[in-house]
Amino acid sequence: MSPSIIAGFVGAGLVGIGLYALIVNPEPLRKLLAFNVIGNGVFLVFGIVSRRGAIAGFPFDPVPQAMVITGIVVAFAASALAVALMLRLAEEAGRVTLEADKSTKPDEGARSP
Amino acid sequence: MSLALDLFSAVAIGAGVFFFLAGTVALLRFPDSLSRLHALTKADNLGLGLVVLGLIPRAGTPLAVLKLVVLWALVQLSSATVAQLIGAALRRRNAVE
Amino acid sequence: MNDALLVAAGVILLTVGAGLVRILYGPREVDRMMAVQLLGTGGIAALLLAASATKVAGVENVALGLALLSSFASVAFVTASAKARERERVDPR
Amino acid sequence: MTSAEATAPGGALLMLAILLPAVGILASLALGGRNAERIALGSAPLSLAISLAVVAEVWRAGRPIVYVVAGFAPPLGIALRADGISAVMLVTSALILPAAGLFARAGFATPPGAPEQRGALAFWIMLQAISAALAIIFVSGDLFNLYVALELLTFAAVPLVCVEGRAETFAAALRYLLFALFGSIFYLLGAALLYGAFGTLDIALLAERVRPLPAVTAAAALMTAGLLAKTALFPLHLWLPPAHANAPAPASAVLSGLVVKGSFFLVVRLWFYVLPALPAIGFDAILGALGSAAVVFGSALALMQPRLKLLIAYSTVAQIGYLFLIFPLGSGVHGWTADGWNGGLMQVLAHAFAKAAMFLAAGLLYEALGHDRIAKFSGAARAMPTTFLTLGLGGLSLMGLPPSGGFAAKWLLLRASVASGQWLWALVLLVGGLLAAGYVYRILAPALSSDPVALKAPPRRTGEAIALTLALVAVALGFAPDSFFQFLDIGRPVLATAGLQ
Amino acid sequence: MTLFEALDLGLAAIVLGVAAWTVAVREVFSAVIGYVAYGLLLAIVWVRLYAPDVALTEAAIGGGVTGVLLLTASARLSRLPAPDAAPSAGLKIAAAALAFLVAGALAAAVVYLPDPAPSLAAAADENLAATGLGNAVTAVLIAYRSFDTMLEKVVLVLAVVGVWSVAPDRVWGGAPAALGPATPDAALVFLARMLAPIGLVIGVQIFWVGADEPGGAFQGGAILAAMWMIVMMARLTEPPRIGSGWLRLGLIAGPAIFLLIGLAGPFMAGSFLAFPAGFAKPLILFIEAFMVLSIAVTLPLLVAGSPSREAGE
Repeated sequence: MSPSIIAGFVGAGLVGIGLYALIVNPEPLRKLLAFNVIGNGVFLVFGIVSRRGAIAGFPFDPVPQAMVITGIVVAFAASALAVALMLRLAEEAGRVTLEADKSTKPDEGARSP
Repeated sequence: MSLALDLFSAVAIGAGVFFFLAGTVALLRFPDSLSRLHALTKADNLGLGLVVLGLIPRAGTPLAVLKLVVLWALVQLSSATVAQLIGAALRRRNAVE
Repeated sequence: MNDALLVAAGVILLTVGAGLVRILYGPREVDRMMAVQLLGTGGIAALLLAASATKVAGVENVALGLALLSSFASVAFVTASAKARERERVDPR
Repeated sequence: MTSAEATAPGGALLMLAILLPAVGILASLALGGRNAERIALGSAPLSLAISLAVVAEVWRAGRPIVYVVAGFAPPLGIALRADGISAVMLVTSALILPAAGLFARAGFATPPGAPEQRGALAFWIMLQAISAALAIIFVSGDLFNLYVALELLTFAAVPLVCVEGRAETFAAALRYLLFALFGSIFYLLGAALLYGAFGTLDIALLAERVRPLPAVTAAAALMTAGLLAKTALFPLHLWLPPAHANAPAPASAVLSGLVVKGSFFLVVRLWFYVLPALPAIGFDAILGALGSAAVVFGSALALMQPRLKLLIAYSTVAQIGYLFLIFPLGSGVHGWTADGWNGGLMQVLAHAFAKAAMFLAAGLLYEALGHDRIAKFSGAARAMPTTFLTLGLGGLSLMGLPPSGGFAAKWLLLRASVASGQWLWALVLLVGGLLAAGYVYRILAPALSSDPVALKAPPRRTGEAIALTLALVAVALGFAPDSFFQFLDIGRPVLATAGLQ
Repeated sequence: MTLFEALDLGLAAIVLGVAAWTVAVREVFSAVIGYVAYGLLLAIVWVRLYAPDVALTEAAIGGGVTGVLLLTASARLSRLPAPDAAPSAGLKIAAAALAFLVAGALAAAVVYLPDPAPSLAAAADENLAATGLGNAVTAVLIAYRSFDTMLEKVVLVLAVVGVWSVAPDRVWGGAPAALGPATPDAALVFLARMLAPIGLVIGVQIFWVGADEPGGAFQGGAILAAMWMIVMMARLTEPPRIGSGWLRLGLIAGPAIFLLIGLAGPFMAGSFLAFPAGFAKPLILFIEAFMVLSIAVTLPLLVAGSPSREAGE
């Protein structure tokens, strides 16, 4: 088995593990971790594609690698935004949950007679 | 000459591998956190130090040697600090419990 | 010789990887963090060996980057716990 | 051979459409304070002029115009391409964004001399970011470049949801973000597989090279699933109602009218432009079925909502469903495909304007009444006739009654489904229209009663005018001439759609 | 099976094992520690895949900076009440089935990718001379697909505005909370003092060699960002006020310079973002220098989070 085939299975496995966790875990921070696990699996697929693109004299195809570098930075920025939302939600609501909340606007209409 | 250097490298790196092994065993087998911490920091520092030592004869340029030494010094510094920080955290927690 | 270096790299990596079992058992977070610290150092050693054996450009730079950041997670771990304790003192729930 | 393609005259306009808002974002952050608003509104006429120039250029050329970025042609570099639908969507976004911006001046203005305000800075920067992201989505010819644009769109849309800073808006924004991230990562995974199979992510080159492989099927499924999550197609719609109903009215207008169309546009690009050669595997029927389910569920839920903004948000879930009828009705080479294709695109445009108008009207109602409980609208229509006229005209388009863009869209889709013998879709169109009539009636009926009503504040005239104008555009789309549809057809792959059947 | 295949398989098993543990463990904080270990392992996997540029990025951002972000967040969130709704068995089974299906399909798709694989390696190399660079990955990032990179920098700016925008109104313009404890350990202060100058040199060196060897603006900038963060964790400096004009200039410098030079492209080289022949390399290094600055400013600000102290405090 070549390293890229093994890495292919690792990438696929990470996507599967992350997807399961994303669906099953109710806590947002856990969902964020799961998203990052999926992301790494996706990047590994790019890595395999890059390695498979090796030709005489070049051990890898640089284009997918550049895409991964961009992807890692974007994934980090997304994580930071999600964390900021979670911390602020915790501050406002005392807990962090995604459970469906029926209320939308502060409902003044309901209170007035 | 080169055979002697190769031998030196092999011995040093082999000893380095051994210390990593020892550190892992300590981490897994020692009974409490503090003793694990102490065994661990010594083992991994010695392990990395020996690997670096073994690689120095194989480094082509003085710059490469410098890189290796700086790298080892960085890890030394970091792991000593981390040991100190974790040790302090452990003592605080023990004092509370 | 080169193959021997790669084998040494692999053995170190798998050894410290096995140390990650400590992550499973804990029992405390500190113990888990120690396993991560050992993984970092072992990873650096493995990368150095691989760099020397394969001469792939840039691997030693990766090792250097890891060495620079090897204390990072542990420091964040300790400061985050310390800050959480501070908050608990201010606002004990 | 497309790889040798060169920049077309006027191609630089495509780059300008993207770079103008990008410069605006950076300048707004650096200068801060009131300048963000000035830059956002000041650059809007320029944006509109650029997009109209793109329309003129595409019309003149009669085929897509191309721009090769940085002088490196695909597959190594990136090319931008604008066809008929890109140009029309550029104009749509250049109209709706400034409308929402002008409407928002009431809520997000920074008084002269006042320090910089959080909501204002965020709002004006995000508005420009949506403009930039949509421009890329409409004209980029590269799937990875489109991934970055999708992320740009997400990062702009999510903070708009919670710009008012209440706990439930943070929850809604967080849920939206997690869905959107899931969507873009699966899109990216599909892109990785396509690159692995064909060594390029350029849409035109892929269309030439695509052949059936396991990787292509997997990529198609993954990318579609990811984009559906971002478009909020049933059953991945859960994030949309709280997010769109909680955002401030001008943000809701942009989110419902434009942002969800961005990812839908990419589904269309993917299936009609990248993968037309892929043999049928029933995807078109699956997408049509999900769309139908969205129409029925979304409308039924809209009927049950006690609050106007939630009702309109659920109506978006339903109206998104119609869009996906373009896949079973607009693919292949038949007498009826043109009708299906035109109907689907008309639905995109009509819904964009109608929904933006309705969200703005809902915002006006909330400002004037202090609530948006439908049951307590009694008599409001007499106090705010223009606002309710806007809701009525928007509702007309949602129901698909003439004269309106919604009617044109649904009529074309209906014709296509009858001509093709796909009766199920015709049934969905009729049931959806009836349900829409039901929820529009629910809004208007109590308001038209003659009960006395006390307004907290008189309605804003400019706000009312902006909302009404958007609603009138939605109506006017119903009178679109044939040449409009000919324009939409520019650059539509011909060979192309044959494979989907 | 050769020895090396066995080693590869062992590494693969460890990566998957740690990932599985990370998503399965009960406490969030433990999960994050697992995630940090996982990031380190991935850096090694990237070296194994002949991607030292990516490995460096993953080590600095994936393992380092993300680790700090998540550790801090989980320490703050783990005291909150857990959601009461546990996933039902039905949901678990359905999720597992879906995950298996997706992973299986993906593995099959990867295994059956066409052979010989398509590659742009030769094309990237042919055009390398025009850019004056020696590292093809850097050339892709900053010349062939520079449009992506420029947009990604704008995405980072938006992320910062997004993170700031969730703050309460009254603290707008103020500074984010301190990264470290009120009384940092003396050892930590010592470490920060020692590490920061060395890290500065290494970060700049990695950016500089990135033109020809693995490394570059992303990696160098991320290392500088990490150094600023450790200095803030030791409380040697504090996060800056978000209203500061200098800070904002630093944030936009990278994309702004990139855009400005890109806008000059049509006049100098016939296309937006194109570089005039002969001047490509100096222009690229000039842009990259500002990108390093912006990344070094942006990443710590994203970790520091939204402002929480009023401007006067």
